[in-house]
Amino acid sequence: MSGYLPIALMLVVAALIGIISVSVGFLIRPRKPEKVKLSVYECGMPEFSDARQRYNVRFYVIAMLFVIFDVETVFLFPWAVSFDVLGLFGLIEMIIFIIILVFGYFYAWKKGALEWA
Amino acid sequence: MENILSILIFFPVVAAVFIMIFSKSGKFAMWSAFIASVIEFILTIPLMTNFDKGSAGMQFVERYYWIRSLNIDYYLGVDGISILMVFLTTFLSAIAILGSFTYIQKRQKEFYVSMLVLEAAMVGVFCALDFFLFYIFWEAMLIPMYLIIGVWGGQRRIYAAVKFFLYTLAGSVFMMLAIIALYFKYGSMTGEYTFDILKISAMGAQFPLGFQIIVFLAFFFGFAIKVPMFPFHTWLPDAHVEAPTAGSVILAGVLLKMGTYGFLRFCLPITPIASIKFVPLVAILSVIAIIYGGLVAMVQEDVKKLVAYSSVSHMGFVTLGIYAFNQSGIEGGILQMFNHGIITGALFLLIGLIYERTHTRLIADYGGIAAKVPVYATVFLIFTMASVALPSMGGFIGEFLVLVGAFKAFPTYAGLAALGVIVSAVYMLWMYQRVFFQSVNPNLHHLDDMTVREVFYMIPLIIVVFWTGMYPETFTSYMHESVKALVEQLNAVSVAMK
Amino acid sequence: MISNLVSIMPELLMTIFGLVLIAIDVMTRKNSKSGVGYFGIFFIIIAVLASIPVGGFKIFGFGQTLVWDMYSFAFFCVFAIAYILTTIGSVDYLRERDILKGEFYIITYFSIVGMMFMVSATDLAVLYAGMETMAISMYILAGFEKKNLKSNEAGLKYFIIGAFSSAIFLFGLSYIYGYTGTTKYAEIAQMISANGLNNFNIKLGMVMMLAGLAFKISAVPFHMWAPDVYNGAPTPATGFMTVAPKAAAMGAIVRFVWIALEPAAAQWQLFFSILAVLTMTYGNLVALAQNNVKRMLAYSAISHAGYMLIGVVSMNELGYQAIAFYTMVYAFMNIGAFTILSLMKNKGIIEDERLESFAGLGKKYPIISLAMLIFMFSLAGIPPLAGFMGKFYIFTSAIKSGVIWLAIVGVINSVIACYYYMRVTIFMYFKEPEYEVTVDMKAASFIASLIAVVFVLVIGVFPSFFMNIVKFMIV
Amino acid sequence: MLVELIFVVIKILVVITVLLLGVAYMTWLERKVIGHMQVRLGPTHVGWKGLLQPIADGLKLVAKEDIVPTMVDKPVYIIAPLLSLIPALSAFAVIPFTNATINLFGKEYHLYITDINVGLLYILALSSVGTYGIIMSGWASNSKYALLGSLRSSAQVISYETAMGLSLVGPILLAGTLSLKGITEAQTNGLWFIIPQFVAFVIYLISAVAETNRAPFDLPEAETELVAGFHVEYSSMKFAMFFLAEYANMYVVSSIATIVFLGGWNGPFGPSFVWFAAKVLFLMFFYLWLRATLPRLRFDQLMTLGWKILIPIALVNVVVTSIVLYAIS
Amino acid sequence: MTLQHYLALSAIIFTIGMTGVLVRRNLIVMFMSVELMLNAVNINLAAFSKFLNALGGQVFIVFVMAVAAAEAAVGLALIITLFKNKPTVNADELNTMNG
Repeated sequence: MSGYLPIALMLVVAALIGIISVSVGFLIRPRKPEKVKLSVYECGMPEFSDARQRYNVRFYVIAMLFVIFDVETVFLFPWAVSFDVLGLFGLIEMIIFIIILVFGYFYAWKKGALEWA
Repeated sequence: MENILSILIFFPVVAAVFIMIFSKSGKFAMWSAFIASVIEFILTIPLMTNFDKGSAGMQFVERYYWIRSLNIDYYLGVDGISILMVFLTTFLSAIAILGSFTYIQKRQKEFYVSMLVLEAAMVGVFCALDFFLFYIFWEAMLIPMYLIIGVWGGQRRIYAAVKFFLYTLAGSVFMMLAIIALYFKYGSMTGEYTFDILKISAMGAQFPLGFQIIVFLAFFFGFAIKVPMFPFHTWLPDAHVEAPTAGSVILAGVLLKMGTYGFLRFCLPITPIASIKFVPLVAILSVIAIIYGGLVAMVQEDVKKLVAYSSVSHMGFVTLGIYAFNQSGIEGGILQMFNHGIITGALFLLIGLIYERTHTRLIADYGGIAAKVPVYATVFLIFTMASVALPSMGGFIGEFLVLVGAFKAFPTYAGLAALGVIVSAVYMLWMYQRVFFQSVNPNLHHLDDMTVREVFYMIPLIIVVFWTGMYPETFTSYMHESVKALVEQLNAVSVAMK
Repeated sequence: MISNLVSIMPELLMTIFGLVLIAIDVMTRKNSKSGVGYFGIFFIIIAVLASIPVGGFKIFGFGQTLVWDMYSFAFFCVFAIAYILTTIGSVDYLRERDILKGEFYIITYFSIVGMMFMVSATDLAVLYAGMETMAISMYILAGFEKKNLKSNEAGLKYFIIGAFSSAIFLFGLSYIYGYTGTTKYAEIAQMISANGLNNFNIKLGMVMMLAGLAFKISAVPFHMWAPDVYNGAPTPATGFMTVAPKAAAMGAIVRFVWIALEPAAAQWQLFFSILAVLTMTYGNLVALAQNNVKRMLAYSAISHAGYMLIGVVSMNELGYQAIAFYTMVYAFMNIGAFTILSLMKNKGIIEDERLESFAGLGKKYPIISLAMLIFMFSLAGIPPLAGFMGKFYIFTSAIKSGVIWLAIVGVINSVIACYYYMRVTIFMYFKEPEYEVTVDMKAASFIASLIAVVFVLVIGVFPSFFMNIVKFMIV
Repeated sequence: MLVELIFVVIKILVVITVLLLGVAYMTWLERKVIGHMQVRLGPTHVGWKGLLQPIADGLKLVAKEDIVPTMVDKPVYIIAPLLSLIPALSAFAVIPFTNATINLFGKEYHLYITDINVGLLYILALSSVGTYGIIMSGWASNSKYALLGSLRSSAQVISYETAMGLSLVGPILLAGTLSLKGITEAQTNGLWFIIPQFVAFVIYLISAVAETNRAPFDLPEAETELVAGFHVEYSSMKFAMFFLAEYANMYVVSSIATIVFLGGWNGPFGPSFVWFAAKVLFLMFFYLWLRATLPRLRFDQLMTLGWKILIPIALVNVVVTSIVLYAIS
Repeated sequence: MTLQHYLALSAIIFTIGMTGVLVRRNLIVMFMSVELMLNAVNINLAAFSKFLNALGGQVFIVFVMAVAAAEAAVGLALIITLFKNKPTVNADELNTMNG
């Protein structure tokens, strides 16, 4: 457990640095809000509409692919660590696993999930 | 000859499939169905002639493995009781099909297919010697009958069909549970798991009383609905009235008999002790059915409904006779079953053919038609007389034997039942008077008499009615031995109980 | 190592074939996607034939976490049947709605892999993995018709409640793991027989876990998703969903009860019997009130889960066999019914699946109506149709184990159920049509319903062969 | 125990200080190096050779007005920069930059902060958290540029994260551990993993550049089309924090590359820390070099490169490595 | 930190998640609540795994996480397809099939 205590401390320190550096200028920085300054940037024009509109679904597809592939990658890590212990059977199993992954990958490819045009 | 029962069961099915596939017109369907049913009837004749009347056991036995994992066999056979029922079934089916030629105007093909399938299932019920097989046939009758009532029936046909179906099903599912229970009970007692009706029957007396009572009640519930006995009879008027003629004929002629057949075949031998314990219940319900059915019939305005309620009354005699537990009572009951099938079937056919002409069944719409349709009036009179049990006609012998048997067993009930005979005379004759005599209803100017075809199918019925009335020995000789064996078994049990 | 591979050989084969299907899907043109399904049929038949456990052998794999035996095989047959019928029967429906995509078949195919893991699992981890493989595929299937709001809703509802139920399942599982120290069925059984079931936490875990499984079989009171999902999903998908996942969850429950709960069987009998009674009764009573046949069949699917649960309650070999047999029979009759239902079309006046659509069908389309009649009466359990054999088997098992009251409740329910199945036939045969309805029977659907009808009849009359398939050896 | 704790805090403070200084002077170096490459001088006025420029920039940012536009989702808007910075800094908790030890009160202590057996996984996890900062900032700003920038950025980051993760599997196979110290030690008496895993190294390097949104993969902040990307609405220290996070992340990925592929602290002679720093700085220089050399990719090219080229190669690399490894052993 | 502490924590998180699913009507929030429940399970498994000194629980967590990822992918896809047809994420508006 002791290995993780420094990490917790590190997180705390990092957070403190962040918070402090945001708030340190609080006393000295000017504060002159005005309407135009407080509007969001849109090439200098008054803002047109709310920005949170529907956007390209491809971003979503990419996110989905990532979730799947990344989690599959996670399975590779423990396998790689204990590769020696698992031996041939582990290798075969992981190759099967990767084959399934590859099929899914090429399927996504062929279906155009990886295209961005 | 050894496969005659299978042939009897499956020939109509084959014919039905044949009709379904090859029939292009209704006419073709109806003629081929008729021919098939006549062949079926002809096939029963060698069955009757080759039957060994001197034996109480099962004959023409067939047995093949069917579902080995549960020891279910394809097991058929007939004894003196069931052979008469098989005869009745094939006989009435042929006549009912012939009687539908003009009555059924729409979707003839389907109708005749249903009739043939129904016939096969009915024969199967009477021949089955394996509980499971029996139950299959028993339930398989429901679908064609349901369709016959529902598709070709009268105004309230849907209601009637559903009611018929659900009542019967409700009764029979408990029977199924009883059958399964028997299977395990017999298995645990002997180590042999089987659905063999004969083997289980032979063990009947040894089942513990509590178990017998449960099984008896389950069976009783199923059969009483089918008979129908007094509190369970409400489906019957609806079903009979709404069904097409052929449906009513089969319903009254054969289906009702299955209930009483079930009592004879299952309740008595398998649960003898419980049966003896429940004699008062059954006897009282029978007497109520006889009198109540008669009284209700008296006030009916619809001829068909009247006949339907008369069935309740007549079937009361059957159950009364069976539960007398003596030779004459049971034989009378069986004979009454047979006769009731013929007579009520004929009455329904007659009502059907006049309905085709007038499209009404209300007594008030008729009157004085005897002069217009003399042949019809004569035939109707014959069956009315048979129904009120005029001596020399079929009905008399049956009711007489039942009453003789019942007097031996329970005189009070028998006395009350005898009242029922009088009631039946009242309502039948009164009905006959109102329909055929009195003043002519002005609406009935064009009324044709019976056609040759109609006369042709009434003749065999008339012959049988007189035959059973004059010379019942022809039929009773078949059942003597079987009934004797049954009575002996029951006596042994009742002696043991004392 | 070899035994490991052999023990998952069927699943492995199915996976490989599934991957091949993906390749085929990618390579076929848009208008010939049904080929993917047909290849799937071919593959699944090969897989079934290749995985028959000759002589009733039984192979444990991966440290006794799963097993391939006759019992798994019986359920594999059920899944294969469901797949084959759904595939053939769905082609026309999917093409009509413009959702004939290879994915439909691929997802169905992979869901079967999950189901196979479920029934052959002897370890909770494997069970969970299989269950989720199945469930996730099912969410997609339910929402497969992307442009149809109903289908979207079905998919989402199924998803939210399905995920919720798996979370409950998992929470229970974690307790069982924590307090017994194992996830293997056999070791759980040892723990129970050693210590009894007095530990509250284990009991809680069991209840939560079984509740999670009960969600999957749509047992009351965990059924609330079922009607909407079954109603909204594309009809062939519904047919599949009412059969295969239910069979798989049943198989999993049976194996769990059979091995892990064996020492405490008597205590769990009550739990399952309450579940069974509620499920049957609720499903049937609500089905009575439905005017949409699809929804009615959805509720009937709930009630059928109740009948199957009777087999669990029996806690004897016969009951477990009965469940396998029942699911097999149910596959034929229910998918058959859904195939026909998927063909009903009227011109936008009322919903296609309304009861009124069936009015007068008997006259207009006699063959289709006859098939529907057979399915309905089979579902109702009228002999000599297959449905009766299933019910008979179930009730036999119940009586054998002495829970006669449950059998009585069961038969009363089947009588009630009869009424709503009959309503369909009433409309088909006894009523005149009010709306113009067309049934566009193409070759594929015809073959699917024909297969179903033939098997419903054949199993009804000659059940021996099929009963022998579900005969398995006890552990 | 207390001593240990204090020592750890000191180590953390030192590391963070060094890191922040490194970040600050990286900005100076960047301007200088790129300036010289483009035959300019870069900053010269503040201090000798402009050496105080980063300090001046920092002070300026602190003193600037902190504009929070009216339409933003305020809590998210404020948390977003923190969420970028904290993971970037925290990643250094597990980086073993030297094998030197120090003896305090009779007990040996490492100079790096800590070593855990899942160090690599920890860093990958933290870098995923950083994505939240980006997407939250874009969403909270309620600006079209910011939103599009953040979406692009997160799409890019997650796309290359897969390739990056896969490319690390090969070295892990060789080392047999996820501990960064363990990986370094595995290279002490053998080849650096860059030799057997050169393919993985290249993939990792490309992914690392993309991960940190650096040129030529700096689409999220492409000035010409997106103005500044996801942090367009940020000013003052909040803006600075995104900046800090970006450079800190560059240090993180360079350190990982050093440890996993370049042997970490291992060197033929001299103190280990120097070797480590030299390798990291070389990689940092490489970053600048890239920025000065390569034009920006189009977004579809970027995605194609990530998904269609790097991932398959990385997968093949994993399979080949494992098979070869099995064959050898 | 005894086992009970972990169990209590996970029970609380689980309850929060469960309440979230049952009470909230925003589909996304409901989905997130489900994920919360899964994480409660993970805490349980990790705690048990630690105190039983058995690795099984931790392996299980990887399972759960993988499944949760797949579920997320599918679930969000379903929400998106719904949104295309009917711009809502309110569970109460999923009422096309009432009955």
